[in-house]
Amino acid sequence: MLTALDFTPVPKEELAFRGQIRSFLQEALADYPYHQRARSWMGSSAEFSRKLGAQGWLGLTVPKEFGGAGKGFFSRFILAEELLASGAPVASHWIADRQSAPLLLRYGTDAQRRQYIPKICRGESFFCIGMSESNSGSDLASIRTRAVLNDQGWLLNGSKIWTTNAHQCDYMIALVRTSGEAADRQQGLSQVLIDLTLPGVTRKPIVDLAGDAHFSEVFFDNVQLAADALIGVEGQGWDQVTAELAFERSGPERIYSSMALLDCWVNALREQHVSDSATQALVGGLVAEMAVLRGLSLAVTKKLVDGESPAIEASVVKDFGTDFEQKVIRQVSAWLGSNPDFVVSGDLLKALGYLEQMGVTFSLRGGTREILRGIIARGLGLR
Amino acid sequence: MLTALDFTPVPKEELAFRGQIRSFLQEALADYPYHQRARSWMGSSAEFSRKLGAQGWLGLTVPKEFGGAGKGFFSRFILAEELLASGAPVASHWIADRQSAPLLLRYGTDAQRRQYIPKICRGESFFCIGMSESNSGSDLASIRTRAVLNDQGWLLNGSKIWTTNAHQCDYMIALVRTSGEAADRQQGLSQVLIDLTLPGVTRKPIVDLAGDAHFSEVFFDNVQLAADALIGVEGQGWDQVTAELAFERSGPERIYSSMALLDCWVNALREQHVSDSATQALVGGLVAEMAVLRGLSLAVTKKLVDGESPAIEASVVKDFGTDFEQKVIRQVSAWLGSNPDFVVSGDLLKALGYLEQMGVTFSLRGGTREILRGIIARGLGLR
Amino acid sequence: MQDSFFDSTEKLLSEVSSPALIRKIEHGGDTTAMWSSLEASGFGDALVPESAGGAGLTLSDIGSVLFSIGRHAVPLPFAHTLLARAWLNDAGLALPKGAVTFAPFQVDKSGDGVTARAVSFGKTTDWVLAQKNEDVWLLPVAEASVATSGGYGSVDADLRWPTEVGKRSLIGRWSVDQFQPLLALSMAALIAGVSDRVYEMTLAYANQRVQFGKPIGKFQALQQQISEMAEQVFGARMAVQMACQSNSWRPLPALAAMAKAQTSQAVARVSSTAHAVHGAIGVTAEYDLQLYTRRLNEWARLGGGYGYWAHKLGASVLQCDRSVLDYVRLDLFGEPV
Amino acid sequence: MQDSFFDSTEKLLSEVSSPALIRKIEHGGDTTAMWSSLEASGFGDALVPESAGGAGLTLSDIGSVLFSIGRHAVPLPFAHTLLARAWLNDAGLALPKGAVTFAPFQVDKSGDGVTARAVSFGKTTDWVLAQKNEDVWLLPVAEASVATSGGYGSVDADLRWPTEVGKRSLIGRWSVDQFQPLLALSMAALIAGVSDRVYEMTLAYANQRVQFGKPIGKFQALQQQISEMAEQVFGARMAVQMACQSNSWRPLPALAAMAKAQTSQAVARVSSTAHAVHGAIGVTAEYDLQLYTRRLNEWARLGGGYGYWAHKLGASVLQCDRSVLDYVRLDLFGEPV
Repeated sequence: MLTALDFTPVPKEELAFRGQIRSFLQEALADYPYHQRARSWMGSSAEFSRKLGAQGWLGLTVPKEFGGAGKGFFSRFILAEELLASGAPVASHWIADRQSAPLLLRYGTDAQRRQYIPKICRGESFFCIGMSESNSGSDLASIRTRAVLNDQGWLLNGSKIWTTNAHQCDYMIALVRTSGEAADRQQGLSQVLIDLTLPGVTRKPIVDLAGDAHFSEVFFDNVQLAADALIGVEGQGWDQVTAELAFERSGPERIYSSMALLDCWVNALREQHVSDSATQALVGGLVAEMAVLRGLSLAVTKKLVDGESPAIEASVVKDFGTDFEQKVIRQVSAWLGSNPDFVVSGDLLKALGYLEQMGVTFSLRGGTREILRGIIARGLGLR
Repeated sequence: MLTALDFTPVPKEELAFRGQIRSFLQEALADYPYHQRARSWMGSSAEFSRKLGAQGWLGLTVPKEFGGAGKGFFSRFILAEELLASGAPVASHWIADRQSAPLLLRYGTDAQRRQYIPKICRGESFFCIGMSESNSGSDLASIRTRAVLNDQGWLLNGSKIWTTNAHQCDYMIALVRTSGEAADRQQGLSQVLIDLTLPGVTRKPIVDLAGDAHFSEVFFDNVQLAADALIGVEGQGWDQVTAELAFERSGPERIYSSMALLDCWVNALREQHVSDSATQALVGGLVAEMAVLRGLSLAVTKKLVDGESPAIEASVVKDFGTDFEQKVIRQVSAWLGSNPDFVVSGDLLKALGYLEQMGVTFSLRGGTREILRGIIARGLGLR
Repeated sequence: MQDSFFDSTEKLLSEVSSPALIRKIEHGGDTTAMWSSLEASGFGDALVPESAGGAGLTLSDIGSVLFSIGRHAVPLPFAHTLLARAWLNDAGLALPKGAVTFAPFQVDKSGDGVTARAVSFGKTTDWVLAQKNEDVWLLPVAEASVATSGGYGSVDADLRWPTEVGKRSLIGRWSVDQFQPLLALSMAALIAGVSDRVYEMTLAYANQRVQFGKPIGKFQALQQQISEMAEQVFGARMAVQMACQSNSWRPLPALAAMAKAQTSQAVARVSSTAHAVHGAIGVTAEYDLQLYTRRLNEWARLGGGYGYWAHKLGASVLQCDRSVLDYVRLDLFGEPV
Repeated sequence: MQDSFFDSTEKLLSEVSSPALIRKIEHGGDTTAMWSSLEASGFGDALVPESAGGAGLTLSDIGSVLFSIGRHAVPLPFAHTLLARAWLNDAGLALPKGAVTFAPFQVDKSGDGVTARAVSFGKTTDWVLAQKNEDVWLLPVAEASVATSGGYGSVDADLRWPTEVGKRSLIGRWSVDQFQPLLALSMAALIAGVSDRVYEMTLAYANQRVQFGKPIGKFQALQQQISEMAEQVFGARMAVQMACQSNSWRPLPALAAMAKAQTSQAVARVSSTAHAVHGAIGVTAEYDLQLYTRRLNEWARLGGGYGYWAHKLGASVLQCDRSVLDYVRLDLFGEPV
């Protein structure tokens, strides 16, 4: 049963790492405007990702034998926190680094690990994850894309939608049906690794309401995969994905998506010497909540260090964190509405405009609020 | 299908009535403190109710032939608004006046009407409504109190709980099972009128968290009712109750429960010349919402005047209004928390203390928020 | 608000301000054709007296027109123009050709000209009625330097005029805050209208989209959210109907404040529920929802948001000595003492 | 916070501060027996150095004790007393016998004595440590006139002392705001504790109570609310654990501010969800829930609520020039630059 999380500080010996990252970022992100930083982990730059790889900061927790840095989860927390809080354009490598490499380490064969992970760590292979389909939405168990075993391996047909960054990735790890029918729900689903340059793969970027293309729709028309495209055990894809979500939901990416806006606004208040209590209270309220979220996120990190699988705890942090990220946007917007004569920079207004529009996705990506709260309710024994 | 409500002002010819009520209340409620006014329609005084009756203000919409004033729904709105906004102790007659008399008018026999309604209009008969049972809560269809037809009429066994004011009433109109089993749900329920002085009736007031006893538990042990105790049609009780709820949910009682606190707080702000924008915004935000709610409530009143049965519209006003009533409490409390050095009267703190504790019932009485929103969702065609 | 003006405006705007045309204008497309069609509706001079060639209608007559303009998220300041023309006529000034918006905030007169920042419809208007203290200008956008002041798709702008244009465009001195209530009223009507549109789309989608084997509108959690959304949308509409109660073209300042506060506070819930129900499809450029929720978010803060207008209203409540009910009855509903 | 101190405190308080005993004290019952039992726990001098006869523990050692005191809604200022004794000892003063509460707000020195209004636990404390500007008093409640300052069941009070008691009780002058962070920290711990209790009761009730044929915890709308409640309760507890990070008895002012703000803002949701789940039974005098939600509501505003402490914290954020993350890391988590 889900219980409360205990405070754990960042271990002393891990603290020094932050300085290195920060020096790197100060140079790499000089003059990077707030409205770009506001893209947070949706902003992508293959060049930036490769620079990080050159620093040894991709695959931070991956063992050295697979090209990683062999560091612990607290180092990973610190790195993620610095990247996210500075709004670095991490989208190119983010999924490969945070989800695909751990997944391959856990469920991949030794050959698969040696083939893919070192390239992930060098920033040479970018991955995406194929989950939703055009008629499935949050209902992942209703997946209809199918891989059928044939003499050359697996023959893949179907499509995936809302795949983050697929049009700029090298590989997709997709959840597909390998046996049974749609009515079997979670049964008969498997994870397969797809080289997106294969014949029969078509990628169509989806332009979003902010004019960016963070997502793609990907079509598979008789795509022939090799037999070793299967990741883990046939038919166990659902369980594997569920375990994977614990990684995806646990990190500080669920706290810092609106940091660029918050920092930009706080700086504007400082520059123009705003010091009424109501404004101070808005700032302080957000900072208090952010501090608590950081505490909760560190506690989840500690559970990872201890070898637990804190999937439900991670859902708590994500749901609570998403609320915070959206609250930052609402409150900065409301503050501007309360102070219509206050002049702010175009950079701030653009950052706000971006986040007002995209902020609604914070409670969709990685599970809607209803889904997450359902997971929490199950953890509490309510269902 | 439920659609938006249109603005309707109070008709000009109805406006003068308010002055009479106000003069009466100014005298009747002189020196009545805010923390008593905060009881709103939970405060009771049989004497006050009889005084109102003497003014001809009970049974305002009841035809004159049954002892009423034969006025319209807008007059009734104005009277209710004045009584509620001033926090007059109306509980003794409130249900008889607003629900029981209309119900008897609609479903009663002529004999029943002549027997009960004139006494309601004189403030001589107080009524309560028996709905919930100790294991039914919001699930009214699971009622198990049963009236069995015998040669003298109906033999009643069972109990009712959370009956407003039963220990101070003369009669109860109860929803009970007259045929079928619990599994039949809404089928086989009927409304019966019970003289609470009959042998076999036991009333047990329920003391609440504020030390008051607004509710009772009422036990029926072989209570023999006459044959004419049945109201309306046997087995149609559920439909009759549903129609009744439209009356119960439509009035300004769902807007003004926290008015005593709001007025008391606004006066304290004026006296101490508080004029920062944040406080002004709190006050203005509440006033804006209250004005809109009044507009919505008047629109529902217009529908009653036009002979419609605006049950769903009334649910909108109730749910929205409850939110407002609770918001007033939260915001005054929060404002005091933001200004810990601000000295307020004991009267205000007691009014606040009362409402902080009892305010949670605002979203229980007359249907929980979940129930009301379910009704609205059905009205919108979602279920 | 379902009257014949509403019906005809709806009919017109569903063609004139279609999603495809809104997209074009968001991307800098020419506004001339849309403006001509709007003018052709005949509502442009609705609030101008008949003696001055207008229709001589009152604000309460055309509340439904303003609401409909919001429903179609018209990307030009048509609602503003109706009020601006009435104001200009009232001030004894000639009516300029084209669209007029208001700039009662963030206006600065400096050595080298006039600046108006974060002007609503600044990119698609022809004229800006601006006020700073007691100075009032009617400024031609054709002679301004224009910079987008909002996020992607915004039609708001920072505008700057050179000294000589500023001088020539100064039309006189009036008591302060001439345009604040006018802007508040127009924005409130637009918000109520676009909220209604967003609600309509959300309800339809909830009934149509199937997940986990049933329409998503059957899930209790979404039903609860949509019901609350309906309350907010009905409330916003009621606020605007009340604010349009006027025997002249001019809104009562307290009512305009009430309406802008109430509609602006509704936006967060309306917008978030709409997107929660629509899920990922709702944030794609292709799907129309975003054209309307984008405006919702911007309009909630433009021209003063909830906090500003609630503070204005609250100040007037605290300045009088009436009970809260009497303030509402007398000052907002216009009932007698 | 599940440590041996917590376990022993829980065991003690479930007897010493049982619902029946809380009810008695709310109705003016004698507090002597309860206080003796609390003292007997040995935690009364937990924060006083060993050299002065105490246990010499740090705040972080006894965070779980304060939390447990909240869980049992102890109607005496036991948490306050732990901190007050440490402060008094630090100030070189003798420790008075009995319970001590803080009055850093609404204290007035006038011609005829000292007044302290809306004092938390004013009806059940023996002493009040009060401050106004730089004056600090240790005031005996036995010599005060006492008037309830809250709603039904409240143990808060307005207190007034005659001139000569005021004079004799003035213990010196200190820099301002000595007690604000101490009161904030104790109240925050109490709120987090009682929130946890209310959450525990709510979860149990949701699993047990059947309506419409199934446990109410199976309804999606309630599941969603309870999940959110859990987040808030976990967050409040985390805030207090963080605020108790200290190598001495004294909390960091910024952390105390953070904790009081965060716990206070959680109260509305925790309390409303608890009552929504419990329904009518939850508001009866007989049922225990109300003993705990009553405290939640009062404690959220006593000693400064969300707005006050958020403003204190925000002022310190705005005064520095760090990024928000660095403020959090350095000033709240104590990490190095």
